[in-house]
Amino acid sequence: MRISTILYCIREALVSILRNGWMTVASISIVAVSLVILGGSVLLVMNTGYLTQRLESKVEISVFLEEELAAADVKEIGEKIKSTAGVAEVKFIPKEKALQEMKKSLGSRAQVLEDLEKNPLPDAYRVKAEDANQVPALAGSFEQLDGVEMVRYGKGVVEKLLSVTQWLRVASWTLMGILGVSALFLISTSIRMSVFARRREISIMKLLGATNWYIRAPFLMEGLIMGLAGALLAVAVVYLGYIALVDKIKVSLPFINLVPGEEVFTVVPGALLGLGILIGIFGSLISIHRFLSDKKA
Amino acid sequence: MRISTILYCIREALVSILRNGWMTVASISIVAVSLVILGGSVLLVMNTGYLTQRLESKVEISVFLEEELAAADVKEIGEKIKSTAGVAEVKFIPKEKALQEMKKSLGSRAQVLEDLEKNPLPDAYRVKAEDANQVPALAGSFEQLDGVEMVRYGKGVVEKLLSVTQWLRVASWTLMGILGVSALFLISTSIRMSVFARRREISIMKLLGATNWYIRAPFLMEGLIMGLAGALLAVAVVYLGYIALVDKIKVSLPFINLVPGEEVFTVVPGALLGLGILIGIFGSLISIHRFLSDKKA
Amino acid sequence: MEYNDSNVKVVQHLIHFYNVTKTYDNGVKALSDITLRIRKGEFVFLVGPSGAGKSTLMKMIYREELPTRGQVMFNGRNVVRLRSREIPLLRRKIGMVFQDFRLLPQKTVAENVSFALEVTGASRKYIRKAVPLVLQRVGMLEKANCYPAQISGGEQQRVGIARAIVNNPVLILADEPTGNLDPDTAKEIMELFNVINRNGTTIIMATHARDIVDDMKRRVVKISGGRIVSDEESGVYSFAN
Amino acid sequence: MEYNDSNVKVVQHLIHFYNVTKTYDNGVKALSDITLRIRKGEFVFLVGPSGAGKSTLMKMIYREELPTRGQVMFNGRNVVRLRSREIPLLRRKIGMVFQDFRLLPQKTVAENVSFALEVTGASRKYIRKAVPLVLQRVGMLEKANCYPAQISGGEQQRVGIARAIVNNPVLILADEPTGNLDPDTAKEIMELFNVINRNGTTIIMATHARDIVDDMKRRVVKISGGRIVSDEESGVYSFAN
Ligand SMILES: Nc1ncnc2c1ncn2[C@@H]1O[C@H](COP(=O)(O)OP(=O)(O)OP(=O)(O)O)[C@@H](O)[C@H]1O
Ligand SMILES: Nc1ncnc2c1ncn2[C@@H]1O[C@H](COP(=O)(O)OP(=O)(O)OP(=O)(O)O)[C@@H](O)[C@H]1O
Ligand SMILES: [Mg+2]
Ligand SMILES: [Mg+2]
Repeated sequence: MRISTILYCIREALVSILRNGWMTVASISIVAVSLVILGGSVLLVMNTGYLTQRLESKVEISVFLEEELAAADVKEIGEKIKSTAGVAEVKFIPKEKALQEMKKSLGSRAQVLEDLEKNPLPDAYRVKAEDANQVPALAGSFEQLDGVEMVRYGKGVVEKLLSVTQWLRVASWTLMGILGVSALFLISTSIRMSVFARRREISIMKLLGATNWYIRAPFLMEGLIMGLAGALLAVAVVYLGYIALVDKIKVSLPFINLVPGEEVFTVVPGALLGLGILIGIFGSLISIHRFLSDKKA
Repeated sequence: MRISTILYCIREALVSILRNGWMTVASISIVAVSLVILGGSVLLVMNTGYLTQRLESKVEISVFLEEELAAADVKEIGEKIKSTAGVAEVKFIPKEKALQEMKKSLGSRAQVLEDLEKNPLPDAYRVKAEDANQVPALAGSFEQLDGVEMVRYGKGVVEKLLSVTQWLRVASWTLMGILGVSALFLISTSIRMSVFARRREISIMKLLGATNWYIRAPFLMEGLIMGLAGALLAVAVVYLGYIALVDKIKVSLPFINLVPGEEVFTVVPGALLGLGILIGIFGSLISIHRFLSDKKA
Repeated sequence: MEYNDSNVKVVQHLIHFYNVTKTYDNGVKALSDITLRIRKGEFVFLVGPSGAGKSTLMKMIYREELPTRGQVMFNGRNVVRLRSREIPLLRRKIGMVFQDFRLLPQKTVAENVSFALEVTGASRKYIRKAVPLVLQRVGMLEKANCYPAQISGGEQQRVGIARAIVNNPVLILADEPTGNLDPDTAKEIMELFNVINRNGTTIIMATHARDIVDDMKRRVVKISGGRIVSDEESGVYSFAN
Repeated sequence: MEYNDSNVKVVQHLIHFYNVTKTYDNGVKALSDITLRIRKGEFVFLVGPSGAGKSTLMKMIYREELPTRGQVMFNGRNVVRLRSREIPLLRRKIGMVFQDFRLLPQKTVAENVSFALEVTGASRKYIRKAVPLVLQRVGMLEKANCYPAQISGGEQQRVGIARAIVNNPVLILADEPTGNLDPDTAKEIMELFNVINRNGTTIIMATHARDIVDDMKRRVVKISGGRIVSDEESGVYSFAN
């Protein structure tokens, strides 16, 4: 492509954008709104992931050991647990510490434990899993280990928590899928409409001997510029909106942890801009196609 | 309005819908897609509410009583707790039952408790609050009661749970708000575009002596029909999609409880249809306005 | 409010331009200080070079454009001062043949003509009778169900004429109504206009067709550069300025 | 592939219609078995009643419509068999004046004319020189920066003429190019066409203007009902069928 052709494209596209006035505004806004929706749903997915991961990381397995094990055996069991795939963290809780904790939790009723001749509680390991879903399986495998008396984890709690986080994941991904497809559809439809409004112009250009590419190029450039403009707008809205949300939540709901802004904005703007440009170009390409058909002419 | 005028409107609208071919299809799809998004987000809000309510209803307060209280006193405290505003359910747990539960939870280690001369555990009431947010306040007020030794509730757990459910509520409502506004914007823009594509027609009609209402009426009817068609489509998609989702989740994630289909579909379809029609009518009204202006003519 | 015909009695002229000047938004002065009277029942040719202001003058009458200065009276009413809702009533009294036809592209030939009647609130029954009749008169009955894009330029022009005359207007404004017609068809159309004019309808026709103007021997108003340069009863199309 | 001019040498006729029939989608037979030859450098008037098929015949040459049966040769190439990408090259050799002008509404007068040159890949420098010159020739230089909606019917027609002649086409197809022009302006345009024709450009002009046809004394092809009913060198516009 010669430089003059590229300049022609850019000039024609800019002129057309200016002269088409509110049609341009409408198209850009549709791109922007759609991408804001999409960007918002991406943020939702990211935050849901973040939140559920943090919640799930709290789930622990308690592995109680048999009484009167040799210190070496205790250590060996600890090594075995550590080396099991899916284990994130292991902490040894000697029975003395366990008793102390029990006394604490019983409060003023604790003196009942003073009567005991010997500590009835066992040594234990507290294990964190990498993934909450693995907890039941891990617990099962620890139960098989020699020297392990009993394995416990908050059975009901884990399942409940998993049900919440699962639901969150399913819902947020589904939503993002639907919104993504809708955004693509809305943008390409709006571009089709703006091309449709100019079908007569296109047919006249063809009659004057313009090649399909000559007609298409300014439309492509126009689509690109409008896609870019819409995406920039969307990025700005999503960015400012998210920053504001994070700030607001930090004050009013301090226990909710959102993905920090910097982390979000390493990927999201690039993705939205890329998507806006692609949609602009392909939207124009596809919509102009039918008006360039040579079937009749 | 005379019947002939109404018939004229309907006839013109139908003819125009048929003859405008894909422009009609585009507008209807945009209405449908936007309403599906909106309907989906309403379902999200409903399910989130349902889920969080069910989770929060699990939060309990344990009220431990002082030792050796007279049965009458125990009963009186129970009455007082029951009559406190915000209490949903009260259950008495005598100390024998508490000991049994403790034994159960200690498993094979339980024989340590056999050595005890007397039951060291207190009688207790387990209280469910109407609203999880009230739990800390209720706990505080129970602590003041005569004869109450100690009040406990899963302090960390409640706050964690509340953080999740709060976040869910905020997120789903925010999302619905954004999507609602976007849907309105998208639909009215698409109607404006279709009117814009026919602005020459409108100006010719005006020159032939058609009153503004005469020109407007078929457009309104068209908007109404397209809004209705889009809304019907959206209701069908949302309905079938939701039924399918509920079925699928029942099988694969049985612990997740969704709002049953019948309950959802007492409100949602009506709302979507109404919204579709309103948007169709007002979208047309507003967009046609500028082309009817008498400034010049 | 009904557009009031009773004022007509006190008025001698159907149309009266008082010192009308029209300057378009881009600064082009299309009409300069035009004063012109046309009686009821007259047949007036508007001639003049391309860009003289003929179409603009007509647009003043049916209020497609407003004058920059001056007043335009039609049927005893000041067109410039009409309220928005009175404009449609004004236009229904005037049959217009546009230079660029302005047919509704989404309606068939018959529907285009019907529309001008429907707008006035005519009954379905009347419309069904009147439309084929008027299409017959301009020789377009055969093409009644074609869309504008499916007929030739001259045919479109005749549909425009049929639409203008179908509701028996008080005034016909015809902007080069024979520009796309062959001499034979043009002659038939002029005969049609003659008949309509004899029945009392005032006709103003902008044209470049010398033959027609010279044949008809009617009043000829010549415009050039936005000014009336001659106005003769029973005139001819003159080459000289 | 370049559209190949070297074939021209073996061809006597610029345009050759072999038994061309055109039936539109709605069943209207616009052309019936037309056979017609036009030599390079000829000036041919196409006359005939409204709806005779003049515009349709022209549309066959630049391939706006395809014939239902028969072949159309232009410059030694079969227009019917052209591949998609060859069509623009064909059209750039032909200057067309459309009956309905077909100006690009979003471009100014000057831009409309430039566009026909830009399409052929002309240099910016050449365009800047050529456009004002051709606008001058049709008397539209003053309105160079107006949009089509801002100029009169006759002015639009002249812009259409300027656009058709600006890239020195091999053939000019002019569909009633003087329908909206006053006799003086029409005469100037005809003189312009004469000059262009003398420089070797073939011109085919559909018209209803009897004066012009009779004045010019060129070949006159008369069409009626889709058939050629007469074809005379140095003919006149005759009323008789
Ligand atoms: N909408 C407009 N905006 C600006 N200028 C205009 C507009 N319409 C017409 N003009 C200019 O006003 C002048 C008169 O135009 P008008 O259409 O009245 O001419 P006309 O006599 O009808 O010409 P023709 O015979 O070519 O139709 C011309 O110079 C034209 O360029
Ligand atoms: N796109 C179309 N579809 C169907 N019929 C058409 C179409 N275009 C033209 N016709 C018909 O074909 C016939 C010839 O039309 P054409 O436009 O060639 O006439 P013309 O000689 O140019 O007439 P005019 O002098 O009025 O412009 C007419 O009967 C017309 O109604
Ligand atoms: Mg005019
Ligand atoms: Mg024609």
